[in-house]
Amino acid sequence: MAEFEPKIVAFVCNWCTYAGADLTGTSRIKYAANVKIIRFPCTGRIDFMLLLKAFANGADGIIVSGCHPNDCHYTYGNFHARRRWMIFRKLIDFAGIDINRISFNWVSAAEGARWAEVVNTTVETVRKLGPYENYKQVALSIYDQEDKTHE
Amino acid sequence: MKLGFYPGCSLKGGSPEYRISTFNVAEKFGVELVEIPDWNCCGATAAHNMDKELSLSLPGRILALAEAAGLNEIVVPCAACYSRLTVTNHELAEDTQLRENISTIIGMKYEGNVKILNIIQFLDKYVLPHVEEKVVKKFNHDVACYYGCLLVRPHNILKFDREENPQTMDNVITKIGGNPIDWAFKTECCGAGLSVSRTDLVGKLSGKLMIDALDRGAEAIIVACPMCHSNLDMRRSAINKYMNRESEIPVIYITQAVGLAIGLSEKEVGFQYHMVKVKLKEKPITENLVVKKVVQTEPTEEK
Amino acid sequence: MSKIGVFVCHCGENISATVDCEKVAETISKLPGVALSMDYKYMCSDPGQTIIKEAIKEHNLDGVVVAACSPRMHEPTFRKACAEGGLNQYLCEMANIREHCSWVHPRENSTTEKAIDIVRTMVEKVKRNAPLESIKVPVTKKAMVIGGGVAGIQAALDIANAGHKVVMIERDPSIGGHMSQLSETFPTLDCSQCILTPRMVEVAQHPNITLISYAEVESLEGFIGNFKVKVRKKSKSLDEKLCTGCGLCTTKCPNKKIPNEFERGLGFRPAIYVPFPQAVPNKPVIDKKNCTYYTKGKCRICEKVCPTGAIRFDQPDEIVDIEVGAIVLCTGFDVKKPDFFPEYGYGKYKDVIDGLQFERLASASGPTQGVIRRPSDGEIPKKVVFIACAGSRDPAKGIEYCSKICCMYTAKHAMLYKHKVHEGTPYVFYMDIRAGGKMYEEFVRRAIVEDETQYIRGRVSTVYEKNGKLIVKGVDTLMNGRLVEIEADLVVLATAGVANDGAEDLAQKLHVSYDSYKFFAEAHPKLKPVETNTAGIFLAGACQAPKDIPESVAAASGAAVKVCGLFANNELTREPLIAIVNREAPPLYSNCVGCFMCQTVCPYQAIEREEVKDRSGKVIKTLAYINPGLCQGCGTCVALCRSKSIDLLGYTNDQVYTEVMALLND
Amino acid sequence: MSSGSHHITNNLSGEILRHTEVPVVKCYQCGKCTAGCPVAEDMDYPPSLLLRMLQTGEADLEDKVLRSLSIWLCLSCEMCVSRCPMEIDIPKMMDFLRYTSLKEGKTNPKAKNIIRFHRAFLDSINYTGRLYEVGLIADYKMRSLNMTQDVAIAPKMFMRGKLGLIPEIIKERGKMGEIFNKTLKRKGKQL
Repeated sequence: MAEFEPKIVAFVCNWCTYAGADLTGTSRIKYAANVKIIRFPCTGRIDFMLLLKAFANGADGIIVSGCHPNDCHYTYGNFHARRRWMIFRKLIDFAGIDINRISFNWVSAAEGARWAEVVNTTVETVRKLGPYENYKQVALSIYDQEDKTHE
Repeated sequence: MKLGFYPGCSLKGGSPEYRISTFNVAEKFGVELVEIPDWNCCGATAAHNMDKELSLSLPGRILALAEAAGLNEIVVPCAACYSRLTVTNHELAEDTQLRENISTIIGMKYEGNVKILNIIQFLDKYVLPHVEEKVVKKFNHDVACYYGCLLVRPHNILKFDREENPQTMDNVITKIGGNPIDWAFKTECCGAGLSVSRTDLVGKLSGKLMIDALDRGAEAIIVACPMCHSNLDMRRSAINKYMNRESEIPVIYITQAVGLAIGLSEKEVGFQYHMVKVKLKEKPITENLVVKKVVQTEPTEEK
Repeated sequence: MSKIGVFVCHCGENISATVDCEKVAETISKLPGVALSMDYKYMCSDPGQTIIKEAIKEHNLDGVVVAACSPRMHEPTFRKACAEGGLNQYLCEMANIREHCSWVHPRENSTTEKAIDIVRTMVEKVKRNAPLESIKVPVTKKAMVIGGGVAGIQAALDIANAGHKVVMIERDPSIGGHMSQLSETFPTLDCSQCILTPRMVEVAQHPNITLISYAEVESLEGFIGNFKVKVRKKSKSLDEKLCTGCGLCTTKCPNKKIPNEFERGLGFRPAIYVPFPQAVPNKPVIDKKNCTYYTKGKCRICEKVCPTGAIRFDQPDEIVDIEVGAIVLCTGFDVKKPDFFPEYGYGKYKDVIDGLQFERLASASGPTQGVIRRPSDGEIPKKVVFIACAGSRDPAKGIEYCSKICCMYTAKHAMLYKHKVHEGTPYVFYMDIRAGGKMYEEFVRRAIVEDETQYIRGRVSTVYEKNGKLIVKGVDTLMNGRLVEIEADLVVLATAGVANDGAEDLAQKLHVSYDSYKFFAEAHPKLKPVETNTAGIFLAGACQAPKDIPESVAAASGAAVKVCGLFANNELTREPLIAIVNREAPPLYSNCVGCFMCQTVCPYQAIEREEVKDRSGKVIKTLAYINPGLCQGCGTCVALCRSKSIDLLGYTNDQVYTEVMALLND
Repeated sequence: MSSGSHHITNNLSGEILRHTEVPVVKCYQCGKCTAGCPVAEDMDYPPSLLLRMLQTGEADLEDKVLRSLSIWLCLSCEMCVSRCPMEIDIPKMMDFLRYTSLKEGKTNPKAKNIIRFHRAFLDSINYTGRLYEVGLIADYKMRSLNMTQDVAIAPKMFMRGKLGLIPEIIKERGKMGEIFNKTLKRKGKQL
C-alpha cells in the first residue's frame, strides 16, 4: 500500500514566512506537497483554537511560522505568538496531543531554502508519527451528540 | 558596649602598636573589644595563592567561632584580614553548597550572622559621633591618607567608600583637626604580598607612593593596615634605596592619630614600637581649611 | 446562494507545466456557489483582465478568485480590475498556485490535487468576504519639529520649503543645538558657525515656520494626521514684541558670575542672558534660579535700563494647544557627566575636560577667542592627551555601544590643536580607529602623518595631577603592553554620547518606544530608519543614536520627505483591513466585557475606552473602541480577546475557520 | 551574554571559565589592566598579554602562561578588575593559574622564593594555627637558603618587641591539621 501522506496545515504571517515561501517558489526549490498554507497578517493574529480546529478536521500536523524575533512587521506580534505558544504547548501536551505534531518556526522573507527544509522535516516527523485520528474522533463524536440534541 | 575583635596575626605579632592604639581608643569611647576565642590566621594572600578551599576554610572557622561566641559585629583592624573575611562571608552567603563543604572541612556550622567592620567603619560608627568633644589636641598635620588595595577592593563585595579617590579616612583626619593632602597613590598597592620574598619589588612599589607623598609635603603617612605599615616602616632601607634619598617620614596608624588627638600619650599609642621614629613638629593652629579643600577634590556636577 | 467566479491562470507554462489547469477549473466549477470557473493562459494580461471585468457584469458575480501567482505579486492588479468591473475590490481573492504549488512540486496528480485544495479554500473564504471601503482620514497639513539642532533645522526647512506650515519647539533659549558649539567640522574643517548660523536665521525668517523657543512638550493626543500637542512656553520674563534685542540689560545685570552652559562652564554669563552672540531668537531670557530679584526679591536693574520696558517679572508660563498632522523628533543627545570617570579625575582637575569643552576652547567665538589655553591657569598646553572611548564600549560603566563620532572628532581635535600650537604634541589613546565614511579615513591619516599626532593603541588606567602636570598612565598594547606615562598639560576625554535628560519622559508622552539606553527606537532598523512605531511621528538626528552631522542632516531630510508624502493628500487612504469591536443592539451593546487586555498588547495605542451612556448621560458600559486611524491590522488583539468580541476585517474568525475546514475536508 | 552562557572549550581558557567563571574570551585588549598594574613592568607577560595568549588556545602559549613569573608576581591588589571595562576578574584567574601551575609542576624558577614563602607561611599556620613570624622567617630561610636577607632588621625587631620568641599557639591545633589535610594535602599539594 502507498506510504502514508500526512495532511499538514501551515499558519504563516504575510510579511516574512509567506514571502519566504514565495521565494522558495521563485528559486524553484522542491518540497513535499503535503503542506497547505493559510495566510495571516501576523502570527500575533493566530488564535491557537485554530490549531485544535485543524486537528478536529483531520490535520496530522501543523506548522506555525512568522518573522524572526525583532523583525515583526508589527513590532511585537511574533513575541505574543511565541508567548501564547509556550502556554498552548503545555496545554496540548496535557491533552495528550504529541507536541511534535506542531512545529513552531521563524522563517524570514529571505529564507526560501529554510522554508522547504521546515516543510520537509515536519512532513517526515509527522509521517513517522502516523495519522492522527484520536482528536478527530473525539471531535466528531461531540458533533454527533450536538446534532442529536438539536434534533 | 561590647564588640567582637579579630586581631589577626600581625596585631599579635609584628604590629603591637596597632593593637594597643585600637584598644585604648576604643576604651576611651566606652567600647569593649572582645577577642574571638581561639581564633586562627585568615590565611592572607598565601592561602588563596595556594588553594581556594583553604583560603575559604581558614576565615570560615573564624566567622563560625565568632558566631558561636555570639559576637554578631566584629572589628577587623587588619585590612588584609578584613578583605579575606568579608570576601569569605560574601561567598558563603552566595553559595549554600560551598557553605556545606566548608562547614564539613572546618567541622563547624556557620549561619552567616556575623557583620564585619574594618577599622574606619568602626571609627565612623563608634568614635566620630563624639570625637569632636573629646579632642584635646588637634592633630594639626599635613598627612597622606593611604588606603592601600585591600580596604576598598573588591569594591562590588566590600561596598566600602569609593573605589577611586576614597574619602572616609581623610574625613576621620579632618574631624580630629588634621589636614589630609590630596595625592595620587591612595589605593595603589605597596607590595606587601611579596614583602619577604621580593623585597626589591616592595622597595619599588612602596617607594613610588612615598615619593608622591613626600613631594606633596606630607608630614606623615596614615595607614589602616599592618601589612602597609610593616612595609613602609620596616622596609624603609629598601624604599630609601629605590628613592635614593634618606626619608624619615613616619608611618602612623589612623588609630594612633585619633589616640594622640584625644590625649593619649605616645606610649599609649605605641610609638615606641616604630622602626622609623615618630617626630611630628608642633604647628600653629591655622584656620581649618581642610573641609573646603576636601570638598574641592570632590567631582562637581556641571549644570 | 453566492455567485463566485474562478479564473485559473496558466501563467504561460509556469503553472500549467506541473498543474493540470483545465482539471482544476473543471473540478472547482462543481463546487456550490461557483457561477463560473475557467482557465486562461495569462490572466494578468489586458485580455485576461477584460475577461474578468466582463464576467463580473455578465454573471453579476459577488466574488472573484484568481488562481495564479502570489497575492504579493498581483493582488493589486486583479483587485483594480474587479473594481473597474463594478465589484468591490475586497471581494477579490487570489489563490497562490504558482509560488506555493506549481514551482515547488513536480508534475503529478498530487500537485494538481494541492492546487485544487488551494483554490477551493479561497472560494470558501471569498464567499464570506464583505465589501469594504478603504478608510479616509483627514490630514492637518502642519508639522511640528521638536528640537532645534541641525537635524531639526534641516527637517523644518525642507518641510517649509515644500510649502507646508511648520512649528518648531526648542527647549533652550536659542536654536542651534550642539553644532553651534562646535569650532570646525570634520572632515572638511569648515567653520561650524559659518555653515549653521545662516540656516538658523532662515528658520527664524521663513514665512512657513513658527519658532517657539524656551518651550517643552507637555502632552500629546490624537493620531496620524490629527495630533493635538500641548506645549509649555516657559516664561522668559520678557515681552518679546517690545524687546529689540539691544542687549543693554545683559551688560548691566550685576550677577555676571554664572557658569555659561553654552561654553560648557568655561565662561560666565549674567542672569539675564542670550546664550551666544549668534543666538536665534536673539532676545534674552531671565534665569530665575540665579536672578537676584527672583532669589532675593530686589534688584530689577534690567527693568530700569530696558529702553522699551520689555521686562515682565510677573510673566507666567503659558500652555498652548497646537494641532499638527505629523511630528519630527530631533531632540539630540548629551555627553556623559563628570562623576562618570573618577579614575581620570574628570570634574576634579580643571584641566581634564570633555570634547565639547575642547570645541569651545578651539572656537574663535569661545572663551579664549580660539587660543588653546588650559582652564586652570590659562597656559598654552605643550602636551595634550586625548582619550578615546571615555565611557563608550565600557559595559562596566553601563555603555556597551560605540559612540561612533569620537574617533573622528578626536582626530579633528588633535589637528586643530597642532594647527594652533605648532610646537605642541597631541597624543591619542585609542582602542580601534573607526573612520568609516567619505573622506574619513583619509582625514585620520592626515592627523597622524601630516600633523604628527602620536596615536597610542591602549586604554588609560588613571590620570592624576602632580606639580601642575597631569600624569597619564596608559599602555601601548602594540608593544606587548609597554607602560606609557605622559606628563600632559591638558587631557581631553572623548566622552560617550548618551540620550538627553528627559528623553524617556518625552518618549512616554509621545508613545514612542525607546531602547535600553533611552535612545528613541526606529520602526525598522533597516527599512524604516526615520519612522517610529507610532504612525505620523518621525525621527532624525542623534536622539536615535549617536550620529555625526551628515548623518543627522540626511535623516532629517528623509523624515521631511515622509512628512511631505503624508501631506501630499487631503485625506489619508488606508487599507480597511483593521480590527473592530463588535456591536449589538441594546441592552447588550457589545460582547466586549471591557477587560482591556487588548489595550495592553496593541503596539499602536489604537485601542481607546468608549463609554456607552443612557439618555441621562450616566455610563452604562465601558467598551473597547479601536481607532481606525491608528490600527495597522496586525490582529494581535483579536487572538487575545477573551470574549471574542474583536474581529479583523479581511481575516475574520469566520473566514479563517472556514479556510481551515475547506483546506482539510475535500 | 552572561559568562555562563559561553560555549566552553577544552583549552585552558575553558578550564578557567569552568572553575572560576572568568570569561577570558571577553577581553578586547584595551590594556587598561596592564596600564594600572603595579607590577606589570616586572612581569614577563603583562596581564593583558596573558589574556591574549590564553585567547589563542594554543598549547605552547598556554604552557608559557603556566610557566610565567607573572602569575606569581600578581599581588591580587585588584586594581585591574576594578577598572576593567569588561569586568574580567583577573586576580581570580591568576589564583586558578597558580593552582594549575603548581599542580602541573610548571612553576617558574624565578618564583621559587615566592612559593617557598607562601609554603612557610602556611606551615606556620598549620603547626601553630597562627603566624609565628620568627618561625616563619627562619623556616623561609631554611627553604630559600637566603640567610643574609633581613638579618639587618631582625635584631631591631626584637628590640622593638615586634618579634615574640615564643610562638602563639591556638588550643585546637588539631583543627588546623584537619583543615589542611582536607584541602591542600588531599589535592596532593605538599607543603
